[in-house]
Amino acid sequence: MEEDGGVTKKFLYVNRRAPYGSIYALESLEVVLIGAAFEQDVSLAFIDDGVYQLKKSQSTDGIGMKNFSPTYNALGDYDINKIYVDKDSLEQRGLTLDDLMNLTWEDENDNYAEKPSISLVNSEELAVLMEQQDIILSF
Amino acid sequence: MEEDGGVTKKFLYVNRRAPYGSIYALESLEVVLIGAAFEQDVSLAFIDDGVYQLKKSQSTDGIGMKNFSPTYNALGDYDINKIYVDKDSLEQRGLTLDDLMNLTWEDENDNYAEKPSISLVNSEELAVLMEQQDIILSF
Amino acid sequence: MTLHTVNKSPFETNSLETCLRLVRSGHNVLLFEDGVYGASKGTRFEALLTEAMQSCKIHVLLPDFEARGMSIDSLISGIETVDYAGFVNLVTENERVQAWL
Amino acid sequence: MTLHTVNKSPFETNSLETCLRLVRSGHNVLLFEDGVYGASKGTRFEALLTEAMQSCKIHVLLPDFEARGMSIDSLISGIETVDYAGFVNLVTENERVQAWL
Amino acid sequence: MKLGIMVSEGPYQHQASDSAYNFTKAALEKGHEIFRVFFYHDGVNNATRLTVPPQDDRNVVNRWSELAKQYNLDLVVCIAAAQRRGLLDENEAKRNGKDANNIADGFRISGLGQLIEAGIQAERLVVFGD
Amino acid sequence: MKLGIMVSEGPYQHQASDSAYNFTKAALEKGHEIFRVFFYHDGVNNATRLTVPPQDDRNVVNRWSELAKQYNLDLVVCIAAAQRRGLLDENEAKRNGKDANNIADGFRISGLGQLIEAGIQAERLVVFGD
Repeated sequence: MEEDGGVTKKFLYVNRRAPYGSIYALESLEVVLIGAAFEQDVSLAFIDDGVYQLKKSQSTDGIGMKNFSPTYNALGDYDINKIYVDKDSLEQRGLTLDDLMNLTWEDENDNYAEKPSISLVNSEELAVLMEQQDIILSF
Repeated sequence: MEEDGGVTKKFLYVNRRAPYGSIYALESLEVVLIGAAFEQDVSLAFIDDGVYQLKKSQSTDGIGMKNFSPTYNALGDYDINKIYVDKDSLEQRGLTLDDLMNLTWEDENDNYAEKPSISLVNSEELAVLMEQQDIILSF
Repeated sequence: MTLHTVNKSPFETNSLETCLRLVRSGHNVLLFEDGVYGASKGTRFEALLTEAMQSCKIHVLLPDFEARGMSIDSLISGIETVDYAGFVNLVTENERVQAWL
Repeated sequence: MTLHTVNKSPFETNSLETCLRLVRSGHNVLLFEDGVYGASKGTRFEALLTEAMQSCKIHVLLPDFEARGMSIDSLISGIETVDYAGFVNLVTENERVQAWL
Repeated sequence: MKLGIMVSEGPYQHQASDSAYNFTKAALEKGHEIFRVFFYHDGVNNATRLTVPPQDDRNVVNRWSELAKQYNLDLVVCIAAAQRRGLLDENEAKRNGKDANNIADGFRISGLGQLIEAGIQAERLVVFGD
Repeated sequence: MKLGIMVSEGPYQHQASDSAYNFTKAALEKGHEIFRVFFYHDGVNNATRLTVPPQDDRNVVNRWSELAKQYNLDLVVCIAAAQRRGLLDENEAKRNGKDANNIADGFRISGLGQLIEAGIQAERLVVFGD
């Protein structure tokens, strides 16, 4: 964006809440999508109950709320493909990568090959990642 | 109150949150005070971080919020003298009865003797108390 | 007989643990909203719930469980599912309701 | 160098524990709002904080600590107190701020 | 059976109001009587007529208003909590020198005594909060 | 130094707005620049002019308005979050066919891009929430 003088900063969105019980997951996703237009270096981290946001097979008909989980699939189209899931949090909850949605992006530098967006990270890797950021938005 | 046909029910107010971080402690106290006019059989339970509501020496000048802890001293004047503090919660927090405000009431059937309002209860006693209630209001 | 409702994830807050410490024999516990995460197999809360079920009944609000993508297959054995009508029945069949917020 | 802020009671939520799992050597942690309860001696969090202080600095916002009736005498040794001006300094002296809500 | 409901959180931020609505509706459909729904704490924010939720989402406030109309429900907003948070009816706005009010159809503002009364009159009281 | 602030909870219910205010005031008094205060989630409720808090309590909304006036602060309310929760200015009320608005002096409604911009322009961003 010209108004920002071409600055590129590293933005990390940290998600630690489950979806539906509160609105933080949904409104965090709204920031990420709007933020995509600003061409910053964006990463998402899912820690603690935040990992539930990426759970497969969400179906909200019974509670009368909008199922916003399909929107995570659109992140790849916005060039948001650095999605870090805390391995400890996932394991504590009895989940594996297979329980999460299969989020992908197309690598235009590799003949538009479809590649996975989610990386499982351990505590040390996550701590290093967080330390590399300029701005950390917590939801 | 005539409109309620002279019914007397056992009301228990359950407080599980610390003061100031959120408003539940204050607004719970406001219900208790208004409710006193209805001449019901009222008890208060303080469990988990709720025990911090009764901590001595609160001093809110530095945060610009109203210190409402002196209001607990007024409960005795409203004939609210059954205040149950969960012993486990208190001990987990490194606190003893001496760390809490000395809440009392005057027993008009005993020559207005000043008596303590707070009882420390163990899990079993608390569970029995809760089971004796008609209405449980959680804050 | 009391219906205890728990709407918080046991991974995030202590509500479920305090509820189960103070629940009495024959009581009912309903897990709903983010509380439903406690009903899944394979977590550190499974043993706690299984032990509680020796003397109490545990229920989970199915619409909340499904909303969060949790599958019936992953439900701890012995936990019963209810819909909102079943929630209403639990409220009327028990003598009081205690919310563990 | 990062400033981590924790505003939740460690008895109620897991924020402090996750923060301390992911904090790196040389970082700063500020306990404020209900987070200040973690700064008191004689609880199961004392050992956790004492261990964290081997490699990090822990601070507590004194106005929040005093509001809650907690006494300086009960502060875990090694934890430093700051006022709001000190909070501002922590923010500017660290390269980023991470809130553990 | 006669039931009372307390709602302690506002619309959208937490699921409490959704759960309370779904529960209340199910209870009414089963033929139970709802003595009163009492909105306390941030729950008072369920009563503002100024919300404009996204088209593809539920309208929490209208849903309560419509249920109130259909079943003649008593939706009561706590006056003390409402004043703190900026939820006013015409009278309250006038009394407090405010130039606007924001209460939605079907809600009324009253005192905390209405919550106690609900506890006394209803056979069960169910609390929905955070 | 240039700082950005995000406030995620409404007035009174949680301490977030109080903490953000005390922090912002301290930063300004130390000579720092506040690039923007962004109100998101229930934080938008800090911007209603209809609150009538008890006489012996602080007035959270007025305090923000006064600080904005004194220091020429940019207090921005997220439009999407505000619509969901019923916080409108005159334009928004008109655009959405609402008969009242409730925004307080010193606040303006704008998009989420203003939060990202605060992240880009400010040297530190501090989040206050629940």
